Amino acid sequence: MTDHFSQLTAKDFTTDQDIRWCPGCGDYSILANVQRVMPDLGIPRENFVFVSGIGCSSRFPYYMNTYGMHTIHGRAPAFATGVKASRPDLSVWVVTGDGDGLSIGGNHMLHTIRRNIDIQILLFNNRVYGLTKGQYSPTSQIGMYTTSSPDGSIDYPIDPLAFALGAGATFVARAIDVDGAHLQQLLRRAHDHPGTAMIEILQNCPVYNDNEWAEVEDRKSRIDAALVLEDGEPLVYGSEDHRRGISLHDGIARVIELKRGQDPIEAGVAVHNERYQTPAYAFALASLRRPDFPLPIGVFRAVETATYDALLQGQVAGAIVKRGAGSLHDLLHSGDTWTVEEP
Amino acid sequence: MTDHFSQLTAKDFTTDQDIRWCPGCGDYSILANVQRVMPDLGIPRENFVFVSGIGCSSRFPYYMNTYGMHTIHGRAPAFATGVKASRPDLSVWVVTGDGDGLSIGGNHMLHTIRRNIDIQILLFNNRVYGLTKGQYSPTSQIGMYTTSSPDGSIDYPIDPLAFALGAGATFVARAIDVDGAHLQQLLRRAHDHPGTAMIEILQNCPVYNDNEWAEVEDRKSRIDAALVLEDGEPLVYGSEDHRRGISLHDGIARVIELKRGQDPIEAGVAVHNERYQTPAYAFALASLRRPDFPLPIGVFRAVETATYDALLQGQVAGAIVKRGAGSLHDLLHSGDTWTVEEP
Amino acid sequence: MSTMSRKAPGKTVQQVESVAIRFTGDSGDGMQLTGTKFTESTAIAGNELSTLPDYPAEIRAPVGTLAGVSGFQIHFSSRSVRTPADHPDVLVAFNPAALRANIDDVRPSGMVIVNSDAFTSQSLKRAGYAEDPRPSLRDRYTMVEIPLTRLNREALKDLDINMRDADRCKNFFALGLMYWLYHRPMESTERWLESRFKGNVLEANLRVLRAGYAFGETTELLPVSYIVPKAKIQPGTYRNITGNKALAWGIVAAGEQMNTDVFLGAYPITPASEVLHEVARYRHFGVKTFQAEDEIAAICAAIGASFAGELGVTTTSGPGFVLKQEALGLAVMTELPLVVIDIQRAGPSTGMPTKIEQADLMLALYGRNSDCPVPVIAAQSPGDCFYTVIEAFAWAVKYMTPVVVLSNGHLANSSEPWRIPDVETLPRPKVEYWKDAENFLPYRRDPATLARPWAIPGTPGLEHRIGGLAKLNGTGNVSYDPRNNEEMIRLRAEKVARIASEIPPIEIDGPESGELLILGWGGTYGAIAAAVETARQNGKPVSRIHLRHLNPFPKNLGSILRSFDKVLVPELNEGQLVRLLRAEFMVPAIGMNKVRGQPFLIEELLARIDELLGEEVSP
Amino acid sequence: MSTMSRKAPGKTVQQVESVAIRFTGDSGDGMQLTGTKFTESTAIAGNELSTLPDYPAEIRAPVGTLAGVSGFQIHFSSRSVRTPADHPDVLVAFNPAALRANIDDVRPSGMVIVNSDAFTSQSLKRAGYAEDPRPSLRDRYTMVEIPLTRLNREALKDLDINMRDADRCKNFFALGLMYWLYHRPMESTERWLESRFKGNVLEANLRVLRAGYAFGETTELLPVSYIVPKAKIQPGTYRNITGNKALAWGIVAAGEQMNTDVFLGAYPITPASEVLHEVARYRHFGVKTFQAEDEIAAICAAIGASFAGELGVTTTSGPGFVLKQEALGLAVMTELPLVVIDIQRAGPSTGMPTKIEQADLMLALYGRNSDCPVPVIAAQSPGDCFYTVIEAFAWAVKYMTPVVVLSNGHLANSSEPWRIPDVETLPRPKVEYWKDAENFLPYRRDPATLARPWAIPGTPGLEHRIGGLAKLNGTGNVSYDPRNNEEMIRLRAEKVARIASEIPPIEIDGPESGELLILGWGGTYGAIAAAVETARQNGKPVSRIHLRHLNPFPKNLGSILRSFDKVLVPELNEGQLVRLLRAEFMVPAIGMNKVRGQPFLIEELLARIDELLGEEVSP
Ligand SMILES: Cc1ncc(C[n+]2csc(CCOP(=O)(O)OP(=O)(O)O)c2C)c(N)n1
Ligand SMILES: Cc1ncc(C[n+]2csc(CCOP(=O)(O)OP(=O)(O)O)c2C)c(N)n1
Ligand code: SF4
Ligand code: SF4
Ligand SMILES: [Mg+2]
Ligand SMILES: [Mg+2]
Repeated sequence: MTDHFSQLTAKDFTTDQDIRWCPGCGDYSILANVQRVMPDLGIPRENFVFVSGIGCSSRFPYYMNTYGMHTIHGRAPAFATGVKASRPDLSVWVVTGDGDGLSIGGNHMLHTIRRNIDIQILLFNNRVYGLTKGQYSPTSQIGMYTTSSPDGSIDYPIDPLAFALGAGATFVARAIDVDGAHLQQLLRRAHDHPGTAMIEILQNCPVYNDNEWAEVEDRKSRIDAALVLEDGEPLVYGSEDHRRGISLHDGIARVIELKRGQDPIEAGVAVHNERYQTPAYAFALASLRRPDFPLPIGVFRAVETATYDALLQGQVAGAIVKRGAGSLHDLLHSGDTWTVEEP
Repeated sequence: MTDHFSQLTAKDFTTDQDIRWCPGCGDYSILANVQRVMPDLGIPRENFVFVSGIGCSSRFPYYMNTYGMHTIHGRAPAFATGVKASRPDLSVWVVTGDGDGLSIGGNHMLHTIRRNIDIQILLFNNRVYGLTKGQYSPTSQIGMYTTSSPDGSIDYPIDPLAFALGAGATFVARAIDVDGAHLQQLLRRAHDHPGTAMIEILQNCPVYNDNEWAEVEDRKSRIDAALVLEDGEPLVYGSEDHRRGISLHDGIARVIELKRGQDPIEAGVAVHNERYQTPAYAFALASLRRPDFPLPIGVFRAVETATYDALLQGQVAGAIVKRGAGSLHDLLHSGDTWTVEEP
Repeated sequence: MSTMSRKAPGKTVQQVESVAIRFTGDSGDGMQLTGTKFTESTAIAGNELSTLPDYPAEIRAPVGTLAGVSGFQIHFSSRSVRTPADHPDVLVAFNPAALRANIDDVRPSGMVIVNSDAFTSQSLKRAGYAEDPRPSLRDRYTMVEIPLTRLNREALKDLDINMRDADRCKNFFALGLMYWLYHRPMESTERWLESRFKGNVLEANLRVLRAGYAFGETTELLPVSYIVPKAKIQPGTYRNITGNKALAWGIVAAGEQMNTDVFLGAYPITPASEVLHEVARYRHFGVKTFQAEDEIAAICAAIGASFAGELGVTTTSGPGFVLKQEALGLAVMTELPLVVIDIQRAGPSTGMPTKIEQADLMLALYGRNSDCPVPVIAAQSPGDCFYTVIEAFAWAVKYMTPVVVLSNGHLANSSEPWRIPDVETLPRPKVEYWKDAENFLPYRRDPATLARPWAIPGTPGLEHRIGGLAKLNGTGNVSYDPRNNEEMIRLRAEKVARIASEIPPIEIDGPESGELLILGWGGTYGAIAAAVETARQNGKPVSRIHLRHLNPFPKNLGSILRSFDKVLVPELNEGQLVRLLRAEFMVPAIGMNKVRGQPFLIEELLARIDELLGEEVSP
Repeated sequence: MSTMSRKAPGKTVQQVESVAIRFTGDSGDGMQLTGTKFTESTAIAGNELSTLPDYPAEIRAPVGTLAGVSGFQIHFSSRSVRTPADHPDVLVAFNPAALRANIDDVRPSGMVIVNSDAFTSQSLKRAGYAEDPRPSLRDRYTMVEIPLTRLNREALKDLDINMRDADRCKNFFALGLMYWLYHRPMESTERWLESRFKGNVLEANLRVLRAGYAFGETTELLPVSYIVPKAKIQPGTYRNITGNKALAWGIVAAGEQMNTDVFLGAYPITPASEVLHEVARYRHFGVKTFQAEDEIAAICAAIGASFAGELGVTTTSGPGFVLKQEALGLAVMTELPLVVIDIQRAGPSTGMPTKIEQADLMLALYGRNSDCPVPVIAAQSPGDCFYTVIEAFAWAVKYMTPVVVLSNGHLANSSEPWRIPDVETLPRPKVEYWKDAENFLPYRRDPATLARPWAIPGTPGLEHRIGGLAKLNGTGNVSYDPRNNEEMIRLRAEKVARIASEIPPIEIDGPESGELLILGWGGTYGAIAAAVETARQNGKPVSRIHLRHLNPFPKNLGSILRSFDKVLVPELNEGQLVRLLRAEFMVPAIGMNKVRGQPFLIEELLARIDELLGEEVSP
């Protein structure tokens, strides 16, 4: 490999294709931040593969000047699995939406995550089907009025992170489309994580579901609405005047109001730890719901365990050590054979 | 409806079809117990519908003298959704396996559970594909040697209940094929629960994965290996000589050794509560793994909230109240029309 | 203000038979609405008409680019109208991109009305024009360059409304102008505005609509206005209807006419989503819609509902139809009534989802493992979608079989005036559930139709199990008996074949035998009928038949085919029906194929007809 | 003990040309093993042979029932053998159920060897016999009633082994007996036992095997033993191989010969699972297997691997093949190499999964939305599966296209002696990734093959995006250009059509023209070849061709078809290839169809041939 990548910039990751998103779409900010992070990852451009399904979000690969596959609806994780399992040297990124990844594609998401294959999954959650013009999605709030739910949706939403943790995810995180610095940080963390790293990116769709995430997108209200997770730090949020913390017992979360200057840990506030072996702690965080609780942002869980691709390569290598590199001649002649001589 | 069902017995639920399971299969016990429970549910036989996918377990409907659909692989929850959403008067039971329900069918399982449609799902978990002759399944332990994993499986398993809770399940429980009394009790609870009730039934497959659940199937070892959940009771298990309890903080479980006569609650043992609004508590229980922890058995979670079928019927009824029963003539003439007179 | 106070001083009025107008602009310019309103007025004015909306593939492509151009074409006439016309007589272009994307379609020396305010250097660049195209176009077209933006703002200058909102009205200025130009009544549009808006927005729209009209009366740019006399139209009450709306209403109507609740399972996909949207509005008809997690769940739930006794139906388009095939096979095997509607789009794979094709016929017939026949009906016009659905449900229930309905993106989105049927005269297919426990067998067959009984849960004594494994005829028990398996496969095929007795003999448009027969199917009806009409007017010996029933075929099809020297089968695919006909009837039918995402042009068909009539009959 | 120390006193030896034996018993009785071992010995003895295992559908049906009967048929001869034979000459039945399930197939007055100990009243009842059938059978068959259970126990009485284990050996007693009866060498079986077992179990099996042999030498029940002389077999080293094993090895071989790693994505399904199992054993060839969550993920992962530069392949059967169609469409659109193997089974829907059909041809050709052509090859014998896979990969890589391989449950499980090819002589199809960044375009086409370049990640300067949306030829950018879309659809079709140049002209077995041509495809090769051979021996003017290439067809197919008055197309489906031929070549080919889950019988084919030769030629 050449090391020309050291001089790459975000611009090198831009294609000449006209971008087909609506003005104001959150996808623009995500794209810009992904393009900004790529050059820092120490990987030659030709070793990146972006894989997507179908949806507005899934147009992403067309705008990334890397290798890319814009596939079929819901199946991106399965394609990505094939890419990574056959070529662990590649850096493989899945871009998907709440419909693509969690409606038709929920099963591939589930199994990809549980296998812990070493890819990054960016789930753009705008809580709506953008490309097909505004039907409710599996993350839409109950009661949402859309073209397909004129009387209000009656489907309870899935939380993408609770779902991922239910599948045993080793890395889950949540980011906000417009908070570029934080998003970039999580993208780097996801890349560094060995195993499936899933980031839910809260994304605004100004056309079909405007302001769905306004509370946390807005810098002001974010202070009270979001809980920024920092490894080793107590679960504290809110402005200086109104600091609060979260305690967790028996999986039950409570908000603890903190007095000015009070030590949160002494007050019973839990301390964030990304590396608990059990996913139960991260699941408790993922179960926090507005408006009673703040929305946690950041890395919920990051535990290391062997990846599917490494185990697979290991079996191949191990088999060669144990049995020797395969010989087709020997294979064909294995077991019982008999020879008919020239008459 | 007639009330002739009051005299029904298990035999009335038996068909004349030869049973096609292997001798010693755990499915026999499950079938017998389901047949025993049916007559007690106060429902006429003709109002039961059993729906299954494909697998050994999915043969179940052929042996139940009710209405039944043996469908295609993985899709039973979707068929059941159609049955129940159109006919909420029916008692709809899905029978599925770990492969049928969690491999190919994981997505339908996920969405059926999150919609909370009022059906019962019995997931026969033998941690193997029985019908196709013994490949590892999504619940098989890593390293399992099977026909399709001659070097050992490299897939991390899914826990069916953690998965269900990640989908927001309102009722999840775990039973053992051979513990008939307990299984019957859970079947009744599942039936009574409004919403999707999912029971994982640990099932032995003597042919392809014998003794997978021996620890908890065996009455003796069960005492130490299983934690029997009872609502309102502390999480205590083990024999009289060696009682232990489980504490849960920050989602982190610990085993507490109890002295003879010691009050578990005072010792910090958590008290079981099926009705916590957050699924985080039940998820913590579902995350307990052998051999460090006992395997919880019983009802993990049972919370009530409106069901999909009720909400749907409600919308139909509400629409009729609001707009009047539809008139086709009016519909066809709605909006702009114009009339061309006889010339 | 009455639209009938006509004839401004110094202006000429001219009578014409037919006009085709294409409204084009950026997708934010409201072209679809403009077209729809013009269509309504035209219908009320008593013309025959046909329309074609053309959306950009993207939700919101960048303003002013080619990708963002949206169009709406209407063809109206005092005679019969079959298609939106190959080439518009008038192009209205709101910006340079719209001009560039459409100008090549305009008929030579046609009228081109542009918003001259929009021809800034920036927007020319966005449209990809190196220089202003207008000078060179002036030779080839009647260019009418109107400062639309300014005139529109002018009309609103004393209203308390910001400029952006003001500018958004300019499509209604243009609409008013076109109403003047073609002597259309304006009341229905005014009424619609009043029902939709209020306050300043209403006022603004009304004002610019009238200002546009008034501008027409006074401007010297348009010295002539046109009258298109009323057409001879069958008496009755009419409305405009798109194919998708007609499908949705057909679904609702089936439930009403069959007195059985409908259950629609669907997953959104272009261009089928609107059917789901529309049906979802009719819960008060007892109709239930279920937005499933994917196409597979959608059909499975519909089958579940059918088993439970409702009218199960699922709607989708190409890729989604592929995903439904395994479950459709189960519906065939379990012999449950079900309607599967595929609104074909341009493929293969994701292809061009907003574009037009009719290439899923083979998929409908053969998309499943093993021999697994289903009846297939294809709608031939937007309004026909309504009847097609009812027909499909009637077959499904009478023969206990899934039925496939094919529409396409063209029918789905284009609209036509539709004579509203009298509900009393609509068919009322019977739904009869089996009740008799004594004489019940799940696969007991009706001797006439070969249908098995529809025995629904809740009926005492009919408890039974169905499934995808081979089943014994009669009892329905699982059976691997070889002869029974063959018998069941043939019974299912024979059942589908017997549906032919429901199909009226196909009628020939033109002589009953001769040199050339044109055979179309589904959504190409309009173009082919128009072409054949024209050809015959030009004295060409051409006959025409049109197939709505693709499986089984109408009984007299073979004999018709054999009555002609040549059979031409135009299809928007690479030759699907033509292969079926050749295989079935051993007639050397000739394909005419187009897969450009666009409908046939009448001129293309005419050219091919001429060619074939010139040729020797091939041996 | 040498098997050649023959001719016991008082016994006759008779020479015969061919024998077909069917071993049958409960699925716990080890019939498959017995049959396999007999097959091996027979192969070593130098006969031509063909075998057919027949498993029960259930894993473990109740002991002694019809549902639990398992069978294995072997047909061996000193002449050429094409099929396992319509009717066995000898039936070995371990219990009444096995007798009942198989007796009707035995040829009149054939030999029936039963375990008389198994005819208890209880087991007769389990088998559904009202009374002992043996008395009535004695008139029609040569009944050989042997107290197998007792003899077997006897042989083991001084061994420290429990009765259950002892009884489980009795299939080897029977095997020993059959070795004696047909003068088979026993060493290979002994060697196999020694490699598999040890201690008492080994000892027990060896003892009963020899005891069975010895019993043959002494018993008066069998006065005659038979010699089937060696066949004239092409020199070389042979082995037995089933179709599934040959497929698996073909996959491994493709990777070796093309010097590229293989990636197999699969989801278990009968009868395809063994291919996954077998390939999974060869990680040391660099072959990766991925057991996916479903068939869709399996093919998608394989496509991902292809994009990444490996040889992507996916294996499945009917219902799973249906599920793969959407992704297969994407592979067509993205023009990636991929091999999709469908091991057809009896349908429709779940159907009879363990039974035989060849009814997924239409699905392979037309199972996708829109026009989406893929090449299709069908293997014609177990050993041919090996070459078919390599051929498919060669096409896939050379033409950058997915290729479908059709096998079926019959080929999958039956075995034939297979001459092991010399690895040096196997084809070595070239794999060349594009490297040249200067001249790269994702859809730049090779002028000869029309293939686009295979440009894999990791290659600097070739970064590009592929996908399912319509793409501009050359750049591969998303394009809705109408003419480009049509051009691309036709280029893809033309690319598939050009593969015809890879296909050798089809050879006619028999006269080059005449009254009747029999045309078969895929797995019916054996039966049809045998029937035509027999027919010609009987002086009938019949020719035969067999198609392995279903799309494109061999170039000379049309002219061959036109050289015969009648063309008969026997298929294990309701007439799929016959429709294709009629449509393509306008020849009135006649279908012969069977959908009973069973292969064609030679006698069925002969009867139809006679019928057709008796008929007038239809106009
Ligand atoms: C098989 C199939 N079914 C349905 C569709 C239609 N479809 C395309 S994108 C989409 C939903 C996209 O939603 P999401 O993933 O949330 O993406 P967004 O557009 O919101 O970014 C659907 C239903 C399709 N392309 N293919
Ligand atoms: C579409 C499809 N794919 C694959 C199969 C094959 N198949 C049948 S059952 C089964 C797995 C069954 O496993 P599980 O659900 O655990 O049931 P069990 O037999 O263990 O009870 C598979 C892979 C099928 N019938 N259909
Ligand atoms: S529809 Fe929504 S998600 Fe899609 S591009 Fe537009 S704003 Fe973005
Ligand atoms: S294979 Fe296993 S699960 Fe299936 S019937 Fe036999 S014992 Fe039961
Ligand atoms: Mg979305
Ligand atoms: Mg299982």
